[in-house]
Amino acid sequence: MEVDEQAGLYVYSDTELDRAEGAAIESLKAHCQQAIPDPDKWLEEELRRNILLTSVDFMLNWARRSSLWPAICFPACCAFELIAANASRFDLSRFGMEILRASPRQADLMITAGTLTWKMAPQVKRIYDQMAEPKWVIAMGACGISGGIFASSYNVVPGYSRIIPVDVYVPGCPPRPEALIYGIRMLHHKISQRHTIEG
Amino acid sequence: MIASPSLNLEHYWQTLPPDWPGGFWWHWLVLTVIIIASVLTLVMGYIWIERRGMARMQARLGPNRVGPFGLLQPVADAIKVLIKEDIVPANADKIVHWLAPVIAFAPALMIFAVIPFQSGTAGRLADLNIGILYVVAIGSVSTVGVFMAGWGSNNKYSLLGAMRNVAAVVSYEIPLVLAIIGVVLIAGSLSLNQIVLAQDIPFILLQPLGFLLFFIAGCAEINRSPFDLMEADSELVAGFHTEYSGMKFALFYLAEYAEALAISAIITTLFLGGWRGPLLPPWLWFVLKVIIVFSVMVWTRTTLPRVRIDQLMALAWKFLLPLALINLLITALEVLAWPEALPWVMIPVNIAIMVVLVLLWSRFFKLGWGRVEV
Amino acid sequence: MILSLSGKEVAAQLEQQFPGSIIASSENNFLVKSESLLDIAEYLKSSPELDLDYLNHITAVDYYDYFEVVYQLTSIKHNHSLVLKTRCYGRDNPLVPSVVSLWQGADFQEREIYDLMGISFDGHPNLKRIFLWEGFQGYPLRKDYL
Amino acid sequence: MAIKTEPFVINIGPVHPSTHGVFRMRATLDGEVIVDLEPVFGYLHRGIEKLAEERTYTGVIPLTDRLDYIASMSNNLAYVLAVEKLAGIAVPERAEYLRVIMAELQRIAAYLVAIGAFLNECGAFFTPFLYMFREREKIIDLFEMVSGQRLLYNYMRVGGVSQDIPEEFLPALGEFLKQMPRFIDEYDRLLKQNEILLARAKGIGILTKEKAVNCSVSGPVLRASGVKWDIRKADPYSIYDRFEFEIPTGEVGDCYDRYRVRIEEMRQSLRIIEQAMEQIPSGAVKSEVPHLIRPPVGEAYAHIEAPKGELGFYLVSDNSIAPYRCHIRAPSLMNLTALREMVIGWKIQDAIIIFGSIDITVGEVDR
Repeated sequence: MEVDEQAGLYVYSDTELDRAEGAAIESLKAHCQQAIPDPDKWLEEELRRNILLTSVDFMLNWARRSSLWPAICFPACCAFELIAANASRFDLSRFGMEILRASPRQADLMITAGTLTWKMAPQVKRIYDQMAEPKWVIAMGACGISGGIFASSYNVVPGYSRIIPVDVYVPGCPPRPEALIYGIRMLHHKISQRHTIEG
Repeated sequence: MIASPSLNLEHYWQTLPPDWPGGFWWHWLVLTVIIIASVLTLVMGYIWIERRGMARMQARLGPNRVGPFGLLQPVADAIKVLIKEDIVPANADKIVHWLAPVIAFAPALMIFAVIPFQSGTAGRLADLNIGILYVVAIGSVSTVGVFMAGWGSNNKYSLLGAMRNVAAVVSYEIPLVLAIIGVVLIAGSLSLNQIVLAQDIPFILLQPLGFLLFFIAGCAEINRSPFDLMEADSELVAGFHTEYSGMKFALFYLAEYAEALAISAIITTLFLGGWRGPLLPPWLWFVLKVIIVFSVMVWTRTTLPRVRIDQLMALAWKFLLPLALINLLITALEVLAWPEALPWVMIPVNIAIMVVLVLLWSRFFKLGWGRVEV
Repeated sequence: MILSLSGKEVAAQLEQQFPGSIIASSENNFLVKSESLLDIAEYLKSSPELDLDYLNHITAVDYYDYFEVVYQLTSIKHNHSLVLKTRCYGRDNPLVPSVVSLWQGADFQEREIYDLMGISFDGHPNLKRIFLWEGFQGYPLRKDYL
Repeated sequence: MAIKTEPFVINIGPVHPSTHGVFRMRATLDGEVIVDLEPVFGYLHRGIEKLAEERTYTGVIPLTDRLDYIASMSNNLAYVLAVEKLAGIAVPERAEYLRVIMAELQRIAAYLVAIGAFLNECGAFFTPFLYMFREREKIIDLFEMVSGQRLLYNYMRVGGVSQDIPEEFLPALGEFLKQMPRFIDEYDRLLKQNEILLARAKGIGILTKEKAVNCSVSGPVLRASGVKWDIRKADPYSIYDRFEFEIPTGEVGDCYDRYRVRIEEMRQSLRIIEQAMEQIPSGAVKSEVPHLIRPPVGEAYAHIEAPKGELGFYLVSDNSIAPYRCHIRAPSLMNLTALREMVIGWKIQDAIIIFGSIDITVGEVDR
């Protein structure tokens, strides 16, 4: 590490950056050995709410589920089924989902298409953290759910749920686009159960 | 938010139609509301047109689940974006980051203060006698907002995108203004209403080269493809608004389309005869023409790839600028020869001149295959 | 068909040039001492009748007692290929000379072997972990990796 | 007066719209010009080589699918060829023809993705990409008929293929062969007649012949640099010596040539499929192979011309049911060796399309 006197900034060499990255991976690996449970408690909640709040909720949920903009997070194989789902035949744009936001700040939905490795895990976590609330995650494919065929490998995270909370799991290796669309419909259903305003 | 209309109130009172309810302030209030509402509606319509039109061109269907034909899609998007969390990056320059979207969006809206969308005084908020100058001046302000966004975000991609934007706008402003001067020469006025009234023959026919230059420069000015280097998806993530979320992002998103709307409105006013047209009511003609211009922009966006930053600069300085100067010269000579009004004979002549010049220049000028030193 | 050069013939040819550096040879390949690997590789690349200018791949195999590094070379001009092998001993810091100066294509593969097998390449310009991160414990492709 | 500038380090990736997955480039910029670039790998390193050591020879085939996941058939083929070479297993005629048809269809599908992604990186806003995917879907339909999968087919087996083709496959293939040339011409026109694309692609990212060979570059990238090297011709594996086809090569080695070579190779692939369709015999599609293959002690290297380049498997056997060592010669990784030299001195926009024209799959780079 050098100190740039003029600018008052620290200048790191590539090696130091690599070490820092390695340390971040190790610490994440040490902290993420348990799966994160689904955070939403809507299933147990009692529906004792008045009409006004319900209709406001309905409106907000309608808007949210009608314009789910996916973030770009395409690590591996499933990405191609995701792209195929976006392309002409399956056409996710029908649901208003064709705006793939490259910037996570503007995205609502993370479709984790592919195997997650420990080296990649900090970046995915960071992308998730950078996404603005409310946000949802669809774990696509066997690797995203449990590590799939690679679960026993030394560098593979057994499922995205270790590092980020997952809302919908779409099984398959890779899932067909129809399955993904079904998963998205399930997410729509989940979003419409959401209560934004506590009554 | 809206530019104050002409200060000459006495004069203004007189120009109001006699049956206008109330006076100056009523006029101001009603038209401001009308303009903001219609601009926002049109912008949503634009987003819908672009997403559906683009989808059709890409052999897809496009949004069709929300409302009839997906018409409510922009509404859903707007509500969702507005209630989304607003993130300010930790090391951002907070004030600049907060102000940037406002500064980028406001000018796009302010341009509509002088654009006549209807015949008569009620058809515009202000009849500035220097209307087009006002448009050019205000139009450049949004660049400041974009650069503030790039600077304030403390993100390298944002900064790169913003710097590209500034470079592009500074370069393309010159051919843009030169193309406008041709129109002003023929119309003999800087007032947009006078320019519309002067178009017995739409200026696109009398000024075909000017129209071409204005269209290209205008597209570059508002970052439409193929000049969308500032938010180039495949290079700079999302360009200057990479770090923006929620409502601020919505403002940028709106500003992008509002600027497109403004440019189409200006093109309509300057070259397509504004609100003039047979049978249909004038405001409908205006909206129709604006939408047609925008559809062309959507078309280019889906078909053309992006140019490189140095090619972008080269196009402005080596292609558009000389042609704009030549166009100005020719127009000036024509106006000198027929000071009253240009005869319709000049239509084929001007079109021929345009074809010859463009062909000639594309001989001289290549975008350059390979490395271009600027 | 790519002609597989006989390891025996090439070894006999090389024995005159580099006496004592060839340990063994068979029909498919021949094994050289790691100290003289670079010289032999340079000869194989520059000699006009061999002209092995294309490095297909480098890999390493862990045989518990030693690591075997395998070089598959091809001549695009003569359309023949050759397998060159070398061994390195010891599990703490096995060392093999780097061939990046001859074939740039070896760059990432040597880094990969260093990363996953733990063999250092002497003279590699940028020898650091490629797939795993700095600080990863162990070398996964070794047979005794847990 | 010279303005004092300082370099600007920018991380492109690992999550970036144009890095084809999770690949990272640490670029040092001077303004918009790249002065240094370091590729960083490993964001998709799943340890396939290690996993292969604990699986049976047949059990490795699904792992190979996931290497270059847009060309699964080719990966299967390279692996089963290596096992057959190691164990000395013969393959029935019909299976050989089926393998060739599948591998060539897969090549077309992979090139469609490569060209689409390249045009997308030039900034064509998804339009060409979606059109390419339209044709790719047709190929995927054909694959789905034979294997039941859409992406990772797991179709080839040691000693043949997993099952015979259904009877509607060949007519569907014939229909596809009839339609495809027209589409290829359409894609060809996209670049040949678009001034902006020419300006973006011609003369950009030149890779010389000598550099390409020295860097172990293979596949279309090598051929675009003017080296006439195609393993299907140089070392005809399977039954490629029975077909007539040309090896298209470029002259300059720029992005434009790489694109042209891919377009031309799609046409040649169609030719090969046509010939294979005419000649295909009937008979068994899988030879008698024990469930647990125990090849004799030894080693084998088999390589094929995959869409990305020379894909090779180096297998070492210790006479057990699992490979002792399974090394994968990944063309995507080798093709990146020259990336640094190719992009230095170019603008960041050029770097993106140079990277796109090399066409990698991260699954294969990192394995």
